[in-house]
Amino acid sequence: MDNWIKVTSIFVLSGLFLFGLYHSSAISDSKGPMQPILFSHKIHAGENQIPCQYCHSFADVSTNPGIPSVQKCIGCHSQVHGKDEDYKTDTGKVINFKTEIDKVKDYWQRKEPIPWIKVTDMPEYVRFNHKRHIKRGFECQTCHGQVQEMDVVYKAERMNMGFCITCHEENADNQEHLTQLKDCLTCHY
Amino acid sequence: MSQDTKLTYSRVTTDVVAMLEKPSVKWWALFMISLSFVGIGLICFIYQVYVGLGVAGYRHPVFWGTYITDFVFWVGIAHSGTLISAILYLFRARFRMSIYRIAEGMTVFAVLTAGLFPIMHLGRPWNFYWLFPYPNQREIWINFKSPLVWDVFAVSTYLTVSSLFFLIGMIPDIAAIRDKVTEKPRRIIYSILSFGWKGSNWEWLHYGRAYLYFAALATPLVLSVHSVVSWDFAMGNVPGWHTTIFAPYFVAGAIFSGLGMVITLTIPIRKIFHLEDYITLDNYDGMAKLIMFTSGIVGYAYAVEFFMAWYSSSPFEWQQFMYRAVGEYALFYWIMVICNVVIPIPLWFSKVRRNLKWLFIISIFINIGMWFERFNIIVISLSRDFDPAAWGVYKISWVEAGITAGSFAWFFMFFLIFLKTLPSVSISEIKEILPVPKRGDK
Amino acid sequence: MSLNQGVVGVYSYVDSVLDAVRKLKANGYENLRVFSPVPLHEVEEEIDLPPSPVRFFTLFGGLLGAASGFAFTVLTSAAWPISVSAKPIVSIPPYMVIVFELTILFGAIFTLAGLLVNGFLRNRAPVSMYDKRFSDDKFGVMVVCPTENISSVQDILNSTGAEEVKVDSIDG
Amino acid sequence: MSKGKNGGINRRDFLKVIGVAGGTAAVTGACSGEPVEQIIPYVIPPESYIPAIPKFYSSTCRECPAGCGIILKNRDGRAIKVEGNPNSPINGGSTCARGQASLQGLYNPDRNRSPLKLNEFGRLAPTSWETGTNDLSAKINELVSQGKGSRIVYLSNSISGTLNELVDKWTNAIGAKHYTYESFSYDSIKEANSISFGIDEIPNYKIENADYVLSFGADFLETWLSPNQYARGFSKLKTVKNGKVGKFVQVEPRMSLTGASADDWVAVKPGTEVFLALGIANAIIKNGGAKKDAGLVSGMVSSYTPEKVSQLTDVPAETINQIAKDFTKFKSVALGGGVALTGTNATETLVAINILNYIAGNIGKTVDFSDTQLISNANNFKDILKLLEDMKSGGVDVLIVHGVNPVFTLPKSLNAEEAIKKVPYIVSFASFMDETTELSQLVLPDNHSVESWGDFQPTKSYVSIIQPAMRPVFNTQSVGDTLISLSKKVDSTKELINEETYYDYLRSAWKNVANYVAPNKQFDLFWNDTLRDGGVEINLPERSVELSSAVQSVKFAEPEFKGDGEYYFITYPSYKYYDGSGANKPWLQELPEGLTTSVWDSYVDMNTETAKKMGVREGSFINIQSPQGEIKTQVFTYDGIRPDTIAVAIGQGHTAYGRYAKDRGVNPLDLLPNMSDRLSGGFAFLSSKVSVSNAGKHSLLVRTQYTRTQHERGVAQAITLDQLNHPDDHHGEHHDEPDFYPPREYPNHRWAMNVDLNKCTGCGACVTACYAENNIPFVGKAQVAKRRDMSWIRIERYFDKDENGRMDTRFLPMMCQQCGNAPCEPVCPVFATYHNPEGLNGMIYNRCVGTRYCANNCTYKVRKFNWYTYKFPEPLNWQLNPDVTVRTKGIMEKCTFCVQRIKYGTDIAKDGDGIVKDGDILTACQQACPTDAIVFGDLKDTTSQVAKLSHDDRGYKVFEVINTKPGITYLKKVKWDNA
Repeated sequence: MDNWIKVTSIFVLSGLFLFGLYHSSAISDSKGPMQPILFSHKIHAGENQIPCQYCHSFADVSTNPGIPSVQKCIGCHSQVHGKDEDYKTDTGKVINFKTEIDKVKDYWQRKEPIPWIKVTDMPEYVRFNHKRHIKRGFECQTCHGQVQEMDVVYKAERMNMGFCITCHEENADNQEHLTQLKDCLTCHY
Repeated sequence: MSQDTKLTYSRVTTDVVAMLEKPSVKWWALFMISLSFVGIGLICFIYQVYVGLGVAGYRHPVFWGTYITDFVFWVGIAHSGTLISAILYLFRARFRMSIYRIAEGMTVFAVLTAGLFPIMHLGRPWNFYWLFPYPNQREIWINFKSPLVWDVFAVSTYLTVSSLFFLIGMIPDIAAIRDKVTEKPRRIIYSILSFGWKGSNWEWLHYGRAYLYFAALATPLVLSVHSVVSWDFAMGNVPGWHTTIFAPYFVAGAIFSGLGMVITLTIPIRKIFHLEDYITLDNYDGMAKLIMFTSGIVGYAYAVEFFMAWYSSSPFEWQQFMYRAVGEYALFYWIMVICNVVIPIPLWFSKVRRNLKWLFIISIFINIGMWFERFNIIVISLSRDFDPAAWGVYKISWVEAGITAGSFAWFFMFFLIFLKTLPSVSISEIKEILPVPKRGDK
Repeated sequence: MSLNQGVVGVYSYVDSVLDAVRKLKANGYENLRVFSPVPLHEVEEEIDLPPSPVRFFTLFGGLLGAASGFAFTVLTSAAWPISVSAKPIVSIPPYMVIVFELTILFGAIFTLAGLLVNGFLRNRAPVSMYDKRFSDDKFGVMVVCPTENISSVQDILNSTGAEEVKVDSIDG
Repeated sequence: MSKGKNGGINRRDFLKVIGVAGGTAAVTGACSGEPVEQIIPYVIPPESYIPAIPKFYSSTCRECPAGCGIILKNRDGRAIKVEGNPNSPINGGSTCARGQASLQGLYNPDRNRSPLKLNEFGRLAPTSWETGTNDLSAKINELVSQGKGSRIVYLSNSISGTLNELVDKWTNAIGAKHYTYESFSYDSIKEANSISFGIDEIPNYKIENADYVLSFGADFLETWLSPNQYARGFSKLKTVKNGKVGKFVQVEPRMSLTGASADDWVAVKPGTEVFLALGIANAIIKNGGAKKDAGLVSGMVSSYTPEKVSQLTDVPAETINQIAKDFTKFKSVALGGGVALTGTNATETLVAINILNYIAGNIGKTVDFSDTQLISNANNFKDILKLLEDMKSGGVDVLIVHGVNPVFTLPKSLNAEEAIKKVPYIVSFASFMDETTELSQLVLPDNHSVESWGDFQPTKSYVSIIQPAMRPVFNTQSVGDTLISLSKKVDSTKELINEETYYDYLRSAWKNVANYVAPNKQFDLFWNDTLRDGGVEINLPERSVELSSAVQSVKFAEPEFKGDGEYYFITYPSYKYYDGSGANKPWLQELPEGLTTSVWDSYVDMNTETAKKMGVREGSFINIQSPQGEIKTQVFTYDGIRPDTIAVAIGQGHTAYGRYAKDRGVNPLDLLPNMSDRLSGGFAFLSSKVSVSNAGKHSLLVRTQYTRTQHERGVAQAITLDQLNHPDDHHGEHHDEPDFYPPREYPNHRWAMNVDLNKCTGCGACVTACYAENNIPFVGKAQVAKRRDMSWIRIERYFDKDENGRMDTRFLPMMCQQCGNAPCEPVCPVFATYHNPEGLNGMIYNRCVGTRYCANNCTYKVRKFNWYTYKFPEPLNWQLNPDVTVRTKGIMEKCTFCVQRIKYGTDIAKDGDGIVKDGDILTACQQACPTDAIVFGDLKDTTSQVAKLSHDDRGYKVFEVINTKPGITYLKKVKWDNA
């Protein structure tokens, strides 16, 4: 009778294996990385309503949206110095506005770039053209999540191929467009 | 099996169970040698994965070489087992009884060996599972138009079916062993493997039917598997590959090589385990006749390939075949022809067929010849396909040699384990062809 | 209600077994079972069992394999149409190889299932009735009978040349 | 793929091994975190910087003296690609292989990374610019103050333009001498023109205006003067129009790559071209074909009857008559003065050629003296010899070496190394530790031209700008800036230069140009326009030229040969390495030499008969001996060379110059005697007879193609003019056979290509351009020996024989044919290759598992497999194109029709009206091709060039019988029927 237990468990295990394969990359980081400066998108994009493309200004002209130069940061922060006040971020970390802003000023003073940690990283064999997506009218949040509500930005979507392809399927105008959007060479070359 | 032996039911059981006694030092020595070669093969493979396929001898334009040769070789070896157990079962050929278990074991282990090569020859073997259809978030499936996917299905089906066939065929025998062994752990293992077999007429009824259906399923399967393997080539447009005779040619070649391997394996086993009463000269005579026949088919295929190449008046085909005969690889080509066509000719004489020394020597040459047949088909064709500017000559590397040696060791390792754990001669079927004990016999 | 008892006789010769079976049948014992190390066609003729249902398993498995092979290849090709070499997206001829292999695979697996269900799960012979020699060189004739008939069965078995007769109660 | 943080075996590699053992391990492994990657922003972004959008800078290629205009592509701060500048009158948008590879000079890992100074251990060790310039200025100050300024020598290559002025200005101020040395200086052409026409210059040859080109050993498609310019002319010559095509006859003892493209190869006896030219001239005059008054010369040539010439030159009399007939029948031009055939009678030969051109009326039409080449600036070789004498006698105290490597490029018999070693203080501006720099005491490395400001004047009529496309890779400084900073430190020149930087100096200098060219334009505007266009054209007056009576003084004679060997020894500049300066660029080393397809090594061309006689075969090592030395190299048996001649290319045999060049091949200059052209004094490269012996060793001559003939497979097809004009005769070749499947529909585009075999010269520019564009790794000699070169496009070369037994050499660029019925596609188990709706044969790297079935099944064998993860040694990897995935081991790859460019082009189009116009998208090979042999476009656009050419009468598909329906249509080569 032992066999039956074995056979059943093999079936169950292989089922789990397949399920695991299917969902292997479904787990996304719930927390973002520790950045050199605790830059809160929640405060900038959320509370202060600064449009995404004010800082990521190339999203509609280039494949790469770009990240703001230190010069751009200091453009505002030469005026905005931050209160000497504590702030509890959504990850529970307590920071001081002024201390964080002083860090930006330090970088500027030293003429050093800020070594930001990449949150959303595409493998190099994937070509994602920001311009095309923005021009088609997609919100940044579609892929990046509700960034304006995050103190510490994290990867909100798993951004694997399934994520991309589902969206491409949903947004095709017609059959021919669908064929184009699902053409492998659209993203991989 | 001849009727005048002194075999009885109980002697059959005792003899077979005696083969499973504690392994001798010699066995251990052989086993350790096998194991160390498996280790060498494994090291070669790990090295290859780590550094890249460049450590193998591949070069433009020969993208397949020793590994695929090995693959086809082992799949070919795997064919005689099922052939002997299934096709000859359906044909009720009596000479199969004594050797079919060994042949089946050989089949399973050969498929196990063969199955490694398609993975090992991949550029990115860690992604081998992409060749299987499984639901994934990418929503992308596999290309069922690709002969390689057919291969995946054919070989895995073949492995499954031949393993089942092998294990099911052993049930009554394992029951017999179970009832003979005394050590408890062994008894438990054999109990499980015997599925609680008791040999009642009910069980025999279903078992007989099931076995028949298995044989009926395995027969077309065995023909299909090597056909599919041949289509890996025949579906390609490479001159020397793209031909319709490949399926029958490969199947015949597979049976040919498989029988060669059966003879190579059984002659020493027969001697070591004193199975002269079981595996008789008549058995070898039967196999040798089959070898004669398949050698003829193979020889015919060689000739007809040449003829078609000439008759097609395609420069690509004709130059390819002339290249085989007189080009850089001519040595390999003529080794193949001599081993597979010339050397088996003495088998036309009954004296040779019944002389085990000669048979053994011939069978070794057949194994060599058939390995080179695959090598020639794969490598020579690729070396000179359409574009003259791309022609190039392949040389085997030490990594490939190591993995090939490892594959033989891997096969023999399983085979050695098999000899000491499972009945290598079918107890029940030998008994079946013995006269049933009757009162009047005494 | 009388409890069913099993009686088994151990034989060395097939003709004795046949004698016993015939005699038992003549005496109205229909619930017979013969143990043997080899399949005995004479016994099969004497004890007329219904044809084995394994064939239905095989047939069903084969058909299911073919159907699933067909459906699988066609549906997955259509799910994301990728054109190769100007062939139709759903191209039946190459898929027949898959259909064929799955037919065999499913057929074999279902045959195994049929064998397990019919040969090993249903109609199992009671362990107590089994003798180790049955897998070696002895034959057994087992009769299931009410307790009161044990002695009569024993007699028949002994008279047909049983070397040993065992009695035990069996469940169900 | 990032490396694990803690070094050693990283997670990914570990998984690769484990993943095979158990799939589950791989699955769970995939859930763990990804390696941390940083993004570094600019502190202050450059003006108008947009990430990932390339910027293009016009500049000038400085790989040879031709001075082609180029456009440098800068992507995110790094120059990643060189393209030809379509505005340049020199190359008009094309580039050669050397130009393409110039980026590997820029990013070469063996560059001098900072100033170097000889330290107390006798080694050149890094130092600062301050120390370096101080040392040098102190030295100069010392000499100048002692009045020994003339003992300072500035030795440069041909640096025309502002830098030349600056050098002259400064050297004059300190009293130093400035020598301009070019390895190949064409002294004899200048001298011959001076004798014939009284003009000591090199004219502009207008091949594009000719229908008949007669070249006496001028390798004008390889190195001769301005190869890209002449390749454009050649393209015009070979354009088939209205059933007509130009004819090209090459006269030389060894059929060069240029000669391989000729309709006729005349295997003249080495050094006797002069008699052939005279014989042709004589025949023309005799036939009354002369278009100009030949009175001046008819007496000189009358003794050269075809029969006599035939005896002298080994050229059949009928060939001479045929050439004479054709030469006046068509608009013609005769060229001469190739380096390989510069013998002791080179000037006499060129005078004879001048006579030929003159009597055919070519002067002023196809030979244009109003615009002349400025390679003419180089010093005569006699001056260089004098300099060497000076150095030997201790007359030079400071030698400043700029852009030249005399120790390597001067023959050993001149003892340049010994002479230079006599100089106590040698300063090198070289970017590389070459043979000359190794002898120096101070190295002040120059910027690469991609990093510097400057200008260059290739011809009198065009000044080309050099502008930096990126910041210097290393701690280097342009020579202009170095000189200015030096001038400020040298006491006598403190006030010489007002400008602080060379850029300012350049601008000031260009104000003069502006005044001349566009006096009414505001300078800033003019400057910006120049930077955009890449240069300015200068209008020159017509110059009428007449034959001078001085020609009559020329005595035509046989050349002299030194050495008593039995073989004439030809050394020719390699089109890959030029004078050796290209040898440190792996792309060039790995570029198969057009005729042999040999890579990474030297070889000697030897006639098949000669080899048979000697008992050697291809790959055998032979010793070549002359009184000056001996070299040992491998034989390439070649029917395109006379049996009495052997030939070795210049360029290899470096003893220094970086990891890719060092100890590779042989330098044939070692064998040459110190001989000069009798009249001009230029170095005589063809002056040696050598003896040859079997070295008794054999190994594989590493090449990319081992087959010589087409084996009757019709790969590279040809058609005669007659057949072309009477298409009925070969009618019936095209008939449609029914297909099993319906034809494919393409909704939007069907990308396709044409390759005109009549124009392909096998120069390999496309191959190198493809390496640069598509991140193709180089693999080295050992791997190429295993046929594992990764090139996506290869030039197939076939040496067939025509019905008359003459060499019929054909070139065929072979790349992925983007088949409509691709055999590779259906066999891939995982759909890693498939047919895209725009007709591309997609190759998805990340899906590939590496079964290599596609490559086996590829009819054209154009798929390449990554046997290893190839390395690009830092900083060569800076050149990688971010738009193309860098492939790792185990992946198949192949030509994609530059899909990244198609995507870029369509993306740009989508921002506008969405229509991709013909010519908007150029593939890298097409863009580079100097002869416009490659045309790419959309077949769906019926007006496109590619759609038209695909239906050309000459169009055919390679291996049409396989029915792969390729996207590439080849146009058959046109053969002249000798009627």
